[in-house]
Amino acid sequence: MSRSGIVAAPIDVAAITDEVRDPHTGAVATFLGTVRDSSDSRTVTGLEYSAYTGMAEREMQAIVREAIAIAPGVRIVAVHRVGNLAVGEVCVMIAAAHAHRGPAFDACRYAIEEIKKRVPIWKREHYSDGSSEWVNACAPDAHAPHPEDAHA
Amino acid sequence: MSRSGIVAAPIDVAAITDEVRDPHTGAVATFLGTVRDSSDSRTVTGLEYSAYTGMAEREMQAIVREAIAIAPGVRIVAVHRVGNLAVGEVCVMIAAAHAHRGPAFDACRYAIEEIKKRVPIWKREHYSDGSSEWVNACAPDAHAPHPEDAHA
Amino acid sequence: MNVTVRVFASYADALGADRATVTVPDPATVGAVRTAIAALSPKLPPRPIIAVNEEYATDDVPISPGDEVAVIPPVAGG
Amino acid sequence: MNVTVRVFASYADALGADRATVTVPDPATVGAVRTAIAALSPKLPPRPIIAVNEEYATDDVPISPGDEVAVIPPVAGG
Repeated sequence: MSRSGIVAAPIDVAAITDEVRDPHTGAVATFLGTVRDSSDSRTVTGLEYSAYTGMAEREMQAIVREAIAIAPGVRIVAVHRVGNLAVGEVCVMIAAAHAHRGPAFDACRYAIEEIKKRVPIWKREHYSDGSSEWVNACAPDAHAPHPEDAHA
Repeated sequence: MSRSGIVAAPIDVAAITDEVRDPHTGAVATFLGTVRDSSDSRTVTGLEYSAYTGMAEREMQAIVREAIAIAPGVRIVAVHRVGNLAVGEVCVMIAAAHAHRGPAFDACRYAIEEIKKRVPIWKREHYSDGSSEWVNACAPDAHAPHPEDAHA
Repeated sequence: MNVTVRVFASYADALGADRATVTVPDPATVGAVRTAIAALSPKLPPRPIIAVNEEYATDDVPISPGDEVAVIPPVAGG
Repeated sequence: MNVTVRVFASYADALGADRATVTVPDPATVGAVRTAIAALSPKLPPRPIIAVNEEYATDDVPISPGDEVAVIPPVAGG
């Protein structure tokens, strides 16, 4: 039942948590990324996420498959939102359920680390002075994934 | 705003998640323990948790303080339920929010590991054949906390 | 000195009660209470874990009248 | 060979468009497209990341007509 997706609608945290819960799996680890109200000491009023949707969905699916390889038997859902988000909204959620807590945590942590490294999604921050900027865009190579490592 | 508790009422996962969320904290890690339908290949129909309530609450508070020492700035809530629980119900929940995902995960993981080691709570499993047993009770020393390490 | 000890879960089942009273030499210590509690039933381990005033306690901890003493079975939360 | 490349986010802002066409020698490779894309604007890095058919691609990957080619700015999801 594991799945992933790039979604435009608000992420329903309770529904996704319930989706991975199961009478056989006693441990559920979740991660939420939420929009912070500041960035490098500038006041953020909102974010805009855009994605290369087809590739982002493929990478998310690959990450979910890899998480299952790391934690066999895990039930995992990973979703990332795109569009305009207000401060406090959930931009990314991972829920991982397993019979044991170690694999549940491992799968959850793996997924968020890889999503941040590889999934082609970009974030433009809007600031209180009316300006906006693409995050990471000033250091183009620093955070780019290494294609050679992308599927390692 | 961090807190902990031993509770008799069902754990409201969404409410506790929202309780730690904050515009300054972009990362929320949560852990849910839920009642599994089997144990050592026996069919479990329900669980009964009992606690040495006063001491359990003190230990939970100590664990929350230690998690904050490990992840300064974390907002953390840890609750454990007591009484009769049906299969699938949440018996323990930890939610940890931080500006960064590493400390959020670290605080969450630390809390569940320590809760399982030290908090005086006991679990009686009820089986489909009508019998019941205290979990861990056959190996009295194996899983007991070492008093010398309790606050390490 | 008589020390009344709170008893929980599987140990309460073994003793058929949620409290037990043991007699130990003065000055009372956790170590003496531990040995006395273990002697109450072959179903208890030889060195059960003891808490005094809601904290895990080592053998050398003294016990005074009014202290809350408890014997703690292996925990199984989560 | 002319290769049309999808462009996103900060790179789309830099080029003023969400697609760009570059001309590279036959047989086309990711390495040649990468160099040609970088030359379109001083705001692009010298070696931007390229994806072919929705997968990250190294310089030696060949590009055929009909392949979907994209230049990927530093990702910032999560």
